[in-house]
Amino acid sequence: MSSSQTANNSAAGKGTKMSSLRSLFDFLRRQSIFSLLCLAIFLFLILAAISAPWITPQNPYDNAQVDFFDANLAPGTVSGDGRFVYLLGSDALGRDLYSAILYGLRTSLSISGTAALLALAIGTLAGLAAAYFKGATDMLIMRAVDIKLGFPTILVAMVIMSIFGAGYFNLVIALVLAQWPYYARTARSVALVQIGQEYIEAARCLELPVHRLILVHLLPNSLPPLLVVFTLQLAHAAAIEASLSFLGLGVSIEAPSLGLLIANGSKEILSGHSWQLIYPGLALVLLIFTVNIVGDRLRRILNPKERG
Amino acid sequence: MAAYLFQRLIQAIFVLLLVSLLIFMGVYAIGDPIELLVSPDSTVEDIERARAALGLDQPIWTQYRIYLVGLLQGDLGDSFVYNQPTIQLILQRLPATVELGLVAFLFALLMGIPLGLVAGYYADKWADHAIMNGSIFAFSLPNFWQGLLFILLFSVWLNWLPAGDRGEVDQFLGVSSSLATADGWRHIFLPAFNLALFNAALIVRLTRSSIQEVMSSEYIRYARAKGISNRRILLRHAFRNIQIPLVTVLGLELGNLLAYGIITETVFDWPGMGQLLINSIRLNDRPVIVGYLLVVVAMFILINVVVDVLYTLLDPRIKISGSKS
Amino acid sequence: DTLRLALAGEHQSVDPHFSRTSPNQNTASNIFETLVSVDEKMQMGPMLATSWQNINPTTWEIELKQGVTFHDGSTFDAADVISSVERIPNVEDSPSSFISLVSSIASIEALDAHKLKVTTKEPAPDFMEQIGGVYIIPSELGVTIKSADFDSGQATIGTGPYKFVSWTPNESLVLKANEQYWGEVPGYSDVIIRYIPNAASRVATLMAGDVDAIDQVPPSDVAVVKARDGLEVSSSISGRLIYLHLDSDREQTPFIKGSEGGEINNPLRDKRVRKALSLLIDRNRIVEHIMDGRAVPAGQMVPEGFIGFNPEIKTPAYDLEGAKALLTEAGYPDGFSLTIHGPNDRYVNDAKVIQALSQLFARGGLKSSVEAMPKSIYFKSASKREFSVFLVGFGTTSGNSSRGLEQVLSSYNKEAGIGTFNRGRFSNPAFDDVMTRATATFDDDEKEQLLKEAATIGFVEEQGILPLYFEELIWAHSNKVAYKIGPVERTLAADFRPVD
Amino acid sequence: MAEPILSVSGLCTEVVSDERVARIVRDVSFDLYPGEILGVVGESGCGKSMMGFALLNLLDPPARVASGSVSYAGQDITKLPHEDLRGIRGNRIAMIFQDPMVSLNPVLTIGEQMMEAVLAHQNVSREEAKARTVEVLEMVGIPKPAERLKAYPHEFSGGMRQRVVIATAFLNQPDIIIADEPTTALDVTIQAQILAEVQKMAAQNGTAVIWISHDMSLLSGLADRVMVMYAGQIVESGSTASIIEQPNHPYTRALMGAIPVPGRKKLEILRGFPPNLLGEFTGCAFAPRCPVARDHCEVERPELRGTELSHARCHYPLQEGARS
Amino acid sequence: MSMPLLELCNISRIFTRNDGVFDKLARRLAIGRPLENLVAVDNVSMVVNRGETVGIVGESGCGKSTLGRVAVQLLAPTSGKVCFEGKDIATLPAEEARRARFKLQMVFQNPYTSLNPRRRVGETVIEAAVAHGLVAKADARDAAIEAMGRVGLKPDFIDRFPHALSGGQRQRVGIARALAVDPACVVFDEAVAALDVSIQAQILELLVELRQNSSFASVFISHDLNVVRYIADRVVILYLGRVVETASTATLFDNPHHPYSRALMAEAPQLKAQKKTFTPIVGELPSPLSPPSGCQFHPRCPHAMPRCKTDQPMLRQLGDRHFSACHLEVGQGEEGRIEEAGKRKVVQA
Ligand SMILES: Nc1ncnc2c1ncn2[C@@H]1O[C@H](COP(=O)(O)OP(=O)(O)OP(=O)(O)O)[C@@H](O)[C@H]1O
Ligand SMILES: Nc1ncnc2c1ncn2[C@@H]1O[C@H](COP(=O)(O)OP(=O)(O)OP(=O)(O)O)[C@@H](O)[C@H]1O
Ligand SMILES: [Mg+2]
Ligand SMILES: [Mg+2]
Repeated sequence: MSSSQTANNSAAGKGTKMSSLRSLFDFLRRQSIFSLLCLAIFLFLILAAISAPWITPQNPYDNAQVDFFDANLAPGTVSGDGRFVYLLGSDALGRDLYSAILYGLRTSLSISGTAALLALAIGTLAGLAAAYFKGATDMLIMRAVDIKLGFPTILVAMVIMSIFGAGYFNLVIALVLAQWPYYARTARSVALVQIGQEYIEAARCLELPVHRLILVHLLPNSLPPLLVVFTLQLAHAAAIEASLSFLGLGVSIEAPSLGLLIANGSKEILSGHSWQLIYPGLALVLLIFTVNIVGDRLRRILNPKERG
Repeated sequence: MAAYLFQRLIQAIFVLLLVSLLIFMGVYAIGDPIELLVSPDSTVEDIERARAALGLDQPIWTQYRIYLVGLLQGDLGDSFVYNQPTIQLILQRLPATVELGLVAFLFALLMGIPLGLVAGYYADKWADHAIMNGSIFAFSLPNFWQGLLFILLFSVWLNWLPAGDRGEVDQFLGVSSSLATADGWRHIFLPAFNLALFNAALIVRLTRSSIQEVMSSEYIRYARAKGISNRRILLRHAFRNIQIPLVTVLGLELGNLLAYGIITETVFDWPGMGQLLINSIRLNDRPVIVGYLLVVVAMFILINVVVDVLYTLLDPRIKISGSKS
Repeated sequence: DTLRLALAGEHQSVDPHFSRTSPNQNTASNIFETLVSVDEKMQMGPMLATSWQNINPTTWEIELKQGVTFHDGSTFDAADVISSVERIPNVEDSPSSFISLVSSIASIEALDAHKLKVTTKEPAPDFMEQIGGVYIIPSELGVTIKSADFDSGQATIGTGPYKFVSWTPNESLVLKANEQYWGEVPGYSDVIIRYIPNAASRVATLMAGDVDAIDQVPPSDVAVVKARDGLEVSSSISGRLIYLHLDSDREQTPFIKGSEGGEINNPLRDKRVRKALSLLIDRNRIVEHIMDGRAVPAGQMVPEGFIGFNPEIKTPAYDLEGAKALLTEAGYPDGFSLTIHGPNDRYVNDAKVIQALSQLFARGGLKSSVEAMPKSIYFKSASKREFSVFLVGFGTTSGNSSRGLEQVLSSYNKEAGIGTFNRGRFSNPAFDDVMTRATATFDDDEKEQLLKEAATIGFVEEQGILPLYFEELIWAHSNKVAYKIGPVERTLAADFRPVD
Repeated sequence: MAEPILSVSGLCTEVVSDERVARIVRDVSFDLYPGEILGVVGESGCGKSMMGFALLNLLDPPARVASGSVSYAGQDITKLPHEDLRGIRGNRIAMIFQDPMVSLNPVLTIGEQMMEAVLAHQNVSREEAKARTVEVLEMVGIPKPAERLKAYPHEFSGGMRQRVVIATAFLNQPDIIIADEPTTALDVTIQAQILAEVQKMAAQNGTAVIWISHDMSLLSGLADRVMVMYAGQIVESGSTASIIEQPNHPYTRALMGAIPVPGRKKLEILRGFPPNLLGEFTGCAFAPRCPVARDHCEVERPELRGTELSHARCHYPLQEGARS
Repeated sequence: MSMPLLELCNISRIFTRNDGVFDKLARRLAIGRPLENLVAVDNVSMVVNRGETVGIVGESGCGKSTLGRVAVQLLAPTSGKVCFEGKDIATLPAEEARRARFKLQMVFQNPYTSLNPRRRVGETVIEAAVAHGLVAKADARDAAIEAMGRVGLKPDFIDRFPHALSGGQRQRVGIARALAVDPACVVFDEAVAALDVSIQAQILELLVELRQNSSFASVFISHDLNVVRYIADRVVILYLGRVVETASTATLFDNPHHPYSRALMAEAPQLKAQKKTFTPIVGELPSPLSPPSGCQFHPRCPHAMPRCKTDQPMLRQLGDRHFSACHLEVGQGEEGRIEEAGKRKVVQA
């Protein structure tokens, strides 16, 4: 930081930026078509979720726009008022499934994204604290982590949801509570390796302030494996969110996430409205799968030794 | 060893107490289940009477104390809804869950290990890529959706296999199990496969990465330099090593099977413990919720201990003593 | 031959006095009998009692049937009735006790082996309905026998058409025909009842041919079942009214805000607003689209055929303009915003219905949203009055509208046990007055008149609650069995007969 | 002089990654004679280990032998079918790896790992194999060897483990032992024990030893002959004494001049870096760093000069006599 | 003699296994593992004078790094005190102690892990000086260039990341980083051990040069006798956490007293054009967890006497600043000296 702020440095700075862009491009070129496709789909899904209000014919969360007279229409049917076509059909309440899926994606992504980010922040902080302060702090944090990790996330989330009750924020809280230990464990083990590294000792030897040591030296170097955990946990969060919503322990029925759409669709399984089950599920799988692939490739890149 | 077991015991008690307290309080916070239990035309006195009968009129701490005292005597309390001892309810449903879990476990192993070996052996070849991406796909499939699709496909459209329930049960090794009848097997196939797929994907990945890691390790190269046959290298040197990570993960898998079993049981209407939990949550049946979780927690702790012990048997480097070194 | 049934709800105990919830009574009704019978419209008829007489407001004489034997061969007589009545307060841990059925009894004595004399503490016009609901067990079992003894089969001895064989909780109940049954001989020698709570599985099990009949078919699956060769569907209207309850009492109510979101006074206190809401509800279309036609639009407490049904009250028709006019008249030309609450696992399509209602209200210019929650949380909150507009159902268990009107619409009075389910705290003195008289009279005709009058006040003049529809009870069965629909919410083995 | 027991000629290896080919070992040729201890010295990354592995065709993809031959007993090891190769590995040519901590399988007992090497090559009973194992363990100075057969590697110290590996190499009385820096991780006192063992082996059984190290001082006391490697090439080879006293190649001299020895006041400093191994060298690989390089060195590749036993790859060798 | 710059007095450092609550509980019930104490450094005293270079030699695990880390206050000693300019750092007020610690710097062994991979060379070098206000932020870049210049790094390295540097260059950055804060004493912990000889020579020469031009004292830790001999003025030999012998470099190498010192010197490879017969010290390195009684070297010592098993020898002064911890009298056991142990036989042609 301190030394590179002089004026004649800007050219060099630009140079590195250019070259980092190029190396990013180089790097992408070396990935398989399949991986790139997955990345593209993932980014596309995010984009679609964000722009849902502008690219859907209907706001399925707005009661004034949805008409249950149009319930259970097959894909391709024109809406009762003739305004648009139900591309992927309509659900049992007359919601346009295509719109509902994009809005649901939005809900799913925002819940799992918020939860994963919060868990990342909390878990990382806890993990770094455990690694840095050692002793009782470490023991307390890690015992909590151990206990949590003894149980599958879905179970923990289920129990928390059944106590807190359904709802957007409760879901986020449940996911955060269920997922922070993964980050804490990773952050701690990475930080322990980093703390053992001599550059941290050097920083201590140079009497750098603790916050500088943790934020400038420890954190950036502990981040890459945490990013991998982040992507994988993001996918996991999306899956868990969907599962909980499916069990009726998730979001509100009025703003259905993908999981709830599937749950609704599952009730129509015998009555022949199978599109209500299949399309939301496909969207969910596409989301989780592409995030997982991205995470997997990230992991391989960051840890070439373990190509699993 | 004694010290280790003692330590685990203390920890287990501590965790069980903590879980029981948290869940007890949590479920209390949701509310009492009286409204759901009484018949719709009950009068106010009826409701008060029922509340007193279940001890729900006591302050929460008194309730918890009574529960704890019972717990110390091995009594998990009676279900509000079923009017039966919780433990009996759980034990009644245990065989269904266990048989589903075991069959799924078997499926997962049968699918996972061979595929993992193939992928590991042909590392970075097309077979490997196909298997690995396939496994990512398999564990990206939300369990419940995949189960519903199975039902849609195999039960509704093709009408090959039944979609729910346990089918006919008969005595099998002393417990009533659907593994004893052909009909039972027809019923268990879809749910077990549904439950197994996710775990199979994990086993594939684990087997593959362990095999690959082991095969690229220095001691395998050294074994080759000694002129040992490939067969022996794979079956003795490599396999002996991957048993260790495999056992750990299989322990976790069992946990996963229990947890995801809840969803599979819901989807396929399998009358196991998971269904019991979900129903109890719906009905706010506190003794069953707390009891179920305590039993599950105890099972998890047991699995962990068994895994640890197996670990020491498999890995000569680790000795159980206080903590792993 | 064997009848194989799959039912949605499993009893908690085989003890007929354990709990009054529907599954318990269903099981009990297969094995045990009561003094009076009810039909599918809930109207009383003789059973173990052949006739009864109200000597004076507090004294009743009951004539019992002769020649009835229990499954163990002992004869049924007055002592068994007395013993059964006396056992009821001794049942432990009962979550839904039968005590209220016998609590009005001051004394009960046998005039002879088949004649009883009962005195009540206070005049009790519906006394026979009450005591008529007590299942009769042999006096030999005593008054302290435990519920567990019934579950094991040891004490499961009744006079009903079927005998108990075994019960495997969570799995099945096995019954055997009672060859000595005094009534019509049961159609099947053996019965296996399985319990499959999941509706889809239940339907699938039937379609796979694994069972002969199921209850509680989801309306949306009716078409599929009907389309299948060899399967039939039977249905009857239930006594359960699904209605919207409105907070019509408080100055401010938590879930109603102005059209711009600001605080406003509770508009539901104005009966014009309540009427307007009622007019916004297109009951026919809800029944058609959401319930797949498997419900009957409702405008009052009980359906036709029940005592208290007032044929003059028409089911309100959808009237958007009328509703808007009423709202404007009441001072809400721009409407207001409201949240409809409802359970999502209690009634058929409950969550869908509130969303459909929300859509309908939105058309009337209201800003409306919904919130559905599991019944475990929902009912407690509803009783604590945490909602403003919410969906509930009330199932009439007697053949008249009296209990429904009294518990749902009469002013809340905890001590008197009146208005227990009046969670909206509707209160109208005229209504209360009519109801007091209706419940006190021993004259059936007068009672019916008063109930009709009360219905007019409650549903036409005041619109205390918004009735939506009566649920239909739907069974599906193989065409090899014939099903005669029995009492409301019962699926009894004896009502099935083989088709030759 | 006797017939060479191992004859390497024109050995090249390469590593293929991302469409790029790194040529690690370049045109290595030498002969090895029975009973001889041949030292191979060079800086880290110059390709010593890879050459060692190539001799037994032990390279794993993406590394591979690109060309050249390694002939042992009239066969070219680089082209042998797998079964025949297996018969040679560990039997006629044994190898000792660099790191004693990772070359033993952690979950198999010492005894098993040693006995399997006997059983793989000799048609003997388990008892005999065991007896042989105990014998060699005794030889390398492991106390109470029979009891320690059941031990796992982690129960041994680093030095003992390396001695187990060395003992394993002795098991089948091989003709050749290839030792890849087996003492780098050890203390000098333990190192001395192992060196003593190897010396004895070579002297008593006539085993030829290829000892790879980056430590010239160590080789000076151990090896009969030393080959100096730089950037994958042998730049100089000769008897230990002559190399130390009269190095021919400037790199050899620099290498030794950098070692602090008693009485030396100033260390010789070599500037610059080893060349990129991706392409062909245009001139002498060492030219950019060579203190005595001339223009010519940059453009023409020097050939080996001298005899089979003693030669240098330099246009301007330091010793006049070596220039032909 | 003036006051020493840095003085370590009776330093001991014991590592205890980090136990959890449950371990402690189990031990109290006598079913857990017994407590294990590892004495990494045992009652070591040592003085570093201004401008002096002290070498510390010993085998792996003998406590060299621990001692070095105690010296620069990265580790707290279990007992004993570290005095800087005559003052016990532990008793100084916080601010003064911090300044004292700041005067003590360290250069680490591994050039690959001792630099933060995500910071540019310039930042790494000058960060501490800026953080402590030795250099104004505005001058940071120039100061970094100057500090790098001292260790022979060209200015264009300033914006590079460590991965673009060779091992030798990295080690230079590490040295520049330590010197940039103007330390009074620098501990070099195996600073050249991971480097190739040619790079090692560069760094050693750099150190010699720096030592001539600057005034800092240094402690040079190494397991390589030749390197220590080349660079140090005075040498301390450690065995299992204890000082066995210390003397000026010349005295020690010409006239070692302790059998362990002698063995070390005999077995350290020497660049000589003569083949040598290795005669190892018998026995294994003892585990520091259960060190031998008495003189810790006695199980491997060719001159061990009965009392060596029981009595721990104290450091005895043998000459001017020459101390040795051995029961042997001077001259006794001399027959086992270097010449004989390391005798070389001429290679037969
Ligand atoms: N599998 C591989 N993939 C890519 N490069 C490799 C591989 N194996 C070796 N190399 C490269 O080949 C070169 C020589 O490696 P080698 O291990 O033979 O060196 P060395 O001389 O033994 O060094 P050291 O003294 O450090 O052991 C190195 O630059 C190394 O990076
Ligand atoms: N943080 C620690 N916790 C426990 N034991 C330690 C710790 N640090 C060092 N030790 C132990 O203390 C002893 C001395 O270690 P130290 O690192 O000082 O040795 P060293 O002489 O520097 O060895 P090397 O030459 O391998 O660097 C060793 O046995 C080591 O295992
Ligand atoms: Mg090497
Ligand atoms: Mg060290």
